[in-house]
Amino acid sequence: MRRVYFDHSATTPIDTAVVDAMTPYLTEYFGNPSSFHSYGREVRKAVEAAREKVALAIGADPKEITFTSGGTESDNMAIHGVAYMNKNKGNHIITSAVEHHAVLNTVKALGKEGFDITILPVDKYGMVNPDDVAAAITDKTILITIMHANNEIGTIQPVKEIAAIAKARGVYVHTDAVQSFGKIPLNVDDLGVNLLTLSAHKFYGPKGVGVLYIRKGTRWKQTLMHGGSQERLRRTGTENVPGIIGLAKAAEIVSANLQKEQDYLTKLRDKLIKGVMDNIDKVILTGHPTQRLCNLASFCFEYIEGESQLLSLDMKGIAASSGSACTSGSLEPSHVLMALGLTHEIAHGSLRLSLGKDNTEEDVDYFLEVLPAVVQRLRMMSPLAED
Amino acid sequence: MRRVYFDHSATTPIDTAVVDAMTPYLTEYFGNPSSFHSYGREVRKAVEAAREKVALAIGADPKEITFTSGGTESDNMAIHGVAYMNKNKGNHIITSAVEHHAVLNTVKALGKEGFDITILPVDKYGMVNPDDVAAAITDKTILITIMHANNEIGTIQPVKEIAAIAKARGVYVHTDAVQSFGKIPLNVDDLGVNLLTLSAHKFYGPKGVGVLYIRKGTRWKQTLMHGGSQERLRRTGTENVPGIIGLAKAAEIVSANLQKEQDYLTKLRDKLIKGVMDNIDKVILTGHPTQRLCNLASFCFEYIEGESQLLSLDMKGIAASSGSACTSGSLEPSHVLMALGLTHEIAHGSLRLSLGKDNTEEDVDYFLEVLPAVVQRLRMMSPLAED
Amino acid sequence: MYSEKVMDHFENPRNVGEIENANGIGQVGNPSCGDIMKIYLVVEDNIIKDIKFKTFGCGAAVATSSMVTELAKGKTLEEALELSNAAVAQALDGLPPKKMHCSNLAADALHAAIKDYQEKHKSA
Amino acid sequence: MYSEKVMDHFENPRNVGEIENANGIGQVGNPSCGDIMKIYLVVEDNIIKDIKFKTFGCGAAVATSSMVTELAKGKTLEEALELSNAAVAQALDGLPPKKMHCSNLAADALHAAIKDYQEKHKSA
Ligand SMILES: Cc1ncc(COP(=O)(O)O)c(C=O)c1O
Ligand SMILES: Cc1ncc(COP(=O)(O)O)c(C=O)c1O
Ligand code: FES
Ligand code: FES
Repeated sequence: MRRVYFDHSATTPIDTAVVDAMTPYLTEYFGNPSSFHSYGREVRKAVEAAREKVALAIGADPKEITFTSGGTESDNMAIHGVAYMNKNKGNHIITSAVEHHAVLNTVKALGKEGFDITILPVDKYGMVNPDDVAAAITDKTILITIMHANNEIGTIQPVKEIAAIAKARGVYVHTDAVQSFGKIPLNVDDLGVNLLTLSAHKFYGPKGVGVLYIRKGTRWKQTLMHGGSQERLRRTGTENVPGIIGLAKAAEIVSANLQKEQDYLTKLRDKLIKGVMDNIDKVILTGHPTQRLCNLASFCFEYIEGESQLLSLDMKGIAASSGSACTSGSLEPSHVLMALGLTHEIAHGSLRLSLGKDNTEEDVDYFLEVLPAVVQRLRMMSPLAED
Repeated sequence: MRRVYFDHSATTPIDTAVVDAMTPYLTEYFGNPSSFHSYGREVRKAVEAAREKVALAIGADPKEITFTSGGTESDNMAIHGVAYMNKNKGNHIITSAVEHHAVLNTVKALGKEGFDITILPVDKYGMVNPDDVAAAITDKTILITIMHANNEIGTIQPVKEIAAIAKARGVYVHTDAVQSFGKIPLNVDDLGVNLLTLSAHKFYGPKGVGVLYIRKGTRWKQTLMHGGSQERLRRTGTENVPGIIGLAKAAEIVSANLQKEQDYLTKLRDKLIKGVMDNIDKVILTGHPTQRLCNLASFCFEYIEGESQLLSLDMKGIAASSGSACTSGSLEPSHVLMALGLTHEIAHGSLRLSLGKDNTEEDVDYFLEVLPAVVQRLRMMSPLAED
Repeated sequence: MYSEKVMDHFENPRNVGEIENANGIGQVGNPSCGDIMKIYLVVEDNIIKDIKFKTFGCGAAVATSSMVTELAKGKTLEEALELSNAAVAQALDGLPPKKMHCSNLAADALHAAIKDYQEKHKSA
Repeated sequence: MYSEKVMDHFENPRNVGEIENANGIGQVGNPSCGDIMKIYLVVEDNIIKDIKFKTFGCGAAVATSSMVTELAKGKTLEEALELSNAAVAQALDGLPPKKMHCSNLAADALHAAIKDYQEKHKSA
């Protein structure tokens, strides 16, 4: 059976060039980069070269790059570290209703610890309004954390505008760029953010390794994990060396191919969206019509429940997701879809198709061929479709 | 030049069987284990099989195994999670002066947050006295965290006795078994601990992945990282799948070969210790003479500074360490050696040789051949050696 | 995650649809989860002669609906009322722990349909 | 981490040892770090004719000691007093940031030895 992977927002296959780059660090170069001897030094050199590659890819200085265990840890570290280091200045944190749980739950946890939190609403396309940000800032605001692009609906947030507003008011900005890196040109100075999160497995790198960019001069401190003095005290614990090497290689590759991939994926995505909208009734496109990730098509199909849809597609060899991978399998409707103002029934019928560089037009054709029967069968079973 | 790696306490080479086990998960099986579709399910199955292997290796139930990003994270998670979940019962935590920084600094940080902490002294061999533990427990004690074996001097702590005392007083025990696993038979029920830390790269597994064992019924909660609902809410963030697979394979291998390796390494270690003590004057063996890890020989050479020693050995192709890998490169004398009651000068002359399964008698012979000239040259340069 | 039986019942659900001349109809729904099950019965001589379902829900919801209709068909109302959630789940070779509540729904929908029939035919 | 020059001076330190008839001796030590440097001078006609060192310290400490003796040898006391930490570090093609304080120690030890000589020969 044909297998089509349309779930690149959940995770990506590792690029073979990335695996090749990692392999020596899984075999020959096994030293601990903190070790003083030659086994350590050769690995230290590789880790620092990796740091330079990542810095280059996002327009940062290598000293501003800290390697972490993934996007979740970077988000937690960024937000908690700024919050606790700037308590003396204020206790107000602003975020949006459509953030990943790694951000939203971290901010909410700070809310329980006495911080004052504002969760901004979004419009029906999932977009935060910069005016709302400006209006929410108070004398006590210390941090605004708004994602660069949404993982469920692909909407790209006006982070640059938000950062300009924040800067004028002396407020730090963190952005979760886990989904956007490698898909939108990304430069930390152009965006104007103080902190930024990346996760390797979303851009053809390995799982279990991420980056936290921290702009020089930002009042931030490691507040979550205590231990040795790795990563200039920013992230303790023996470095995931093969992971770091793989992340850097992946960053290098996606940066080099950005324009080409963006054009290619946009074409595939648009074909897919058009095919769905033209051939299925009672379906809505979720997320912004134009300000959206080049690789993400997301829909809600009326009268249908998401998991049944996934299961039906899976039986045809198509891997997709409904809402975020982190919450599928849980019974809660996605907070992102809820924030768009959709009803529960509609939100339950969500389908996310996230494309990657190895997908082809044939993959899209196959999906479009399979989809109508899947939708029809489920609607036929649905008591909601009666009326 | 001959190269001899005597720094297995800092990190170990990855077993080739472990790399082989990981490779499919770096290439073909790339799915996110939280994903619903076939790409996710095949990986989920592998992760759960890995959990079972690890559980088997330490006599636990798979549900008691949580995968983390390494020993440091496991230590932090264990201690912080118990502290915050048992605040209502009490605020007293007991640890020892020779713990790894991942434990010691976490406990100290809790001290600053209002917890009452006791840091127990050790005897001249680095051993905690169970009577001291018994005497330190109060009505407010909620956690005792004492490592299984020390990373700098190899002393094995009486964790079983301590756990028995703690249990009788209704106090939880965590042990950092990062250095002992694979070197001493280890069974969580036999030890009687509630929580236990492992780190894969110390037993021929990959860097950046660890385990926290949490005994069923222990009042513990994830308190450090917020995000998705992976690992049954115990550890959020996309799982480091290849790392987990590698960790489990490594655990399986070291468990199977434990007795054989222990015998082999004990023989090498004893030869090394005897060779040093017989051929060099003004040297002391640090750590316990008998209750010590089978692979660890540690010394202090009078009149010599540790880094000069490492550098000299490194020039001869021998990789060793002075104190803990995490603190070498920093200018602080090791807290472990200080806790033994050694003077600064003596502590600065520390040398740790930690053997591994690929070391040979010839490696030991070579080291013993090289060492006297190294010591002599440095002593000749030392102003301390005059008197 | 799902057993082969579940997958089979999801892929080839038995007794899907509506019955126009049903003499018992039951619907249950869990608004927090969003799933809804509707069961149609034709009861004759205290025996379930025909049964059909419509379901909006996850794979387990579809499969348990299908299974419950199969188990109930041909049974007396008393026997059908004794059909438990556990029996439905067991007939499907088990359900993932998170999905156990789906089997509740299926049995509940069946029981609701029987109650509806009994209400309507009380006087008889 | 260390430059080739540092490694060379560590491996083949110049001017190691004591001078029995030294007319200037300086010792500095940083007890918190544990390193100690001792410098022996033979000064004749205001010129450093001979110089030796003994050092207990890290690789950088040994190398900077060695380098400072080489730089000072043959210099007048005034010239030697102007030898800065930066000059020592530079002559070694730089030191890792964490190790910069070692070069302080070497220059300090030299200056202490010169002061010692000058104290002893003040009356002259
Ligand atoms: C927007 C966003 N942020 C953070 C994360 C978390 O990254 P990781 O799974 O690497 O911890 C994800 C992926 O699940 C994501 O999509
Ligand atoms: C005893 C002990 N605990 C914890 C750690 C930390 O483990 P990791 O480096 O995997 O975070 C180490 C290793 O450095 C160790 O030796
Ligand atoms: S229908 Fe809600 S989980 Fe099964
Ligand atoms: S002698 Fe202390 S760091 Fe150089």
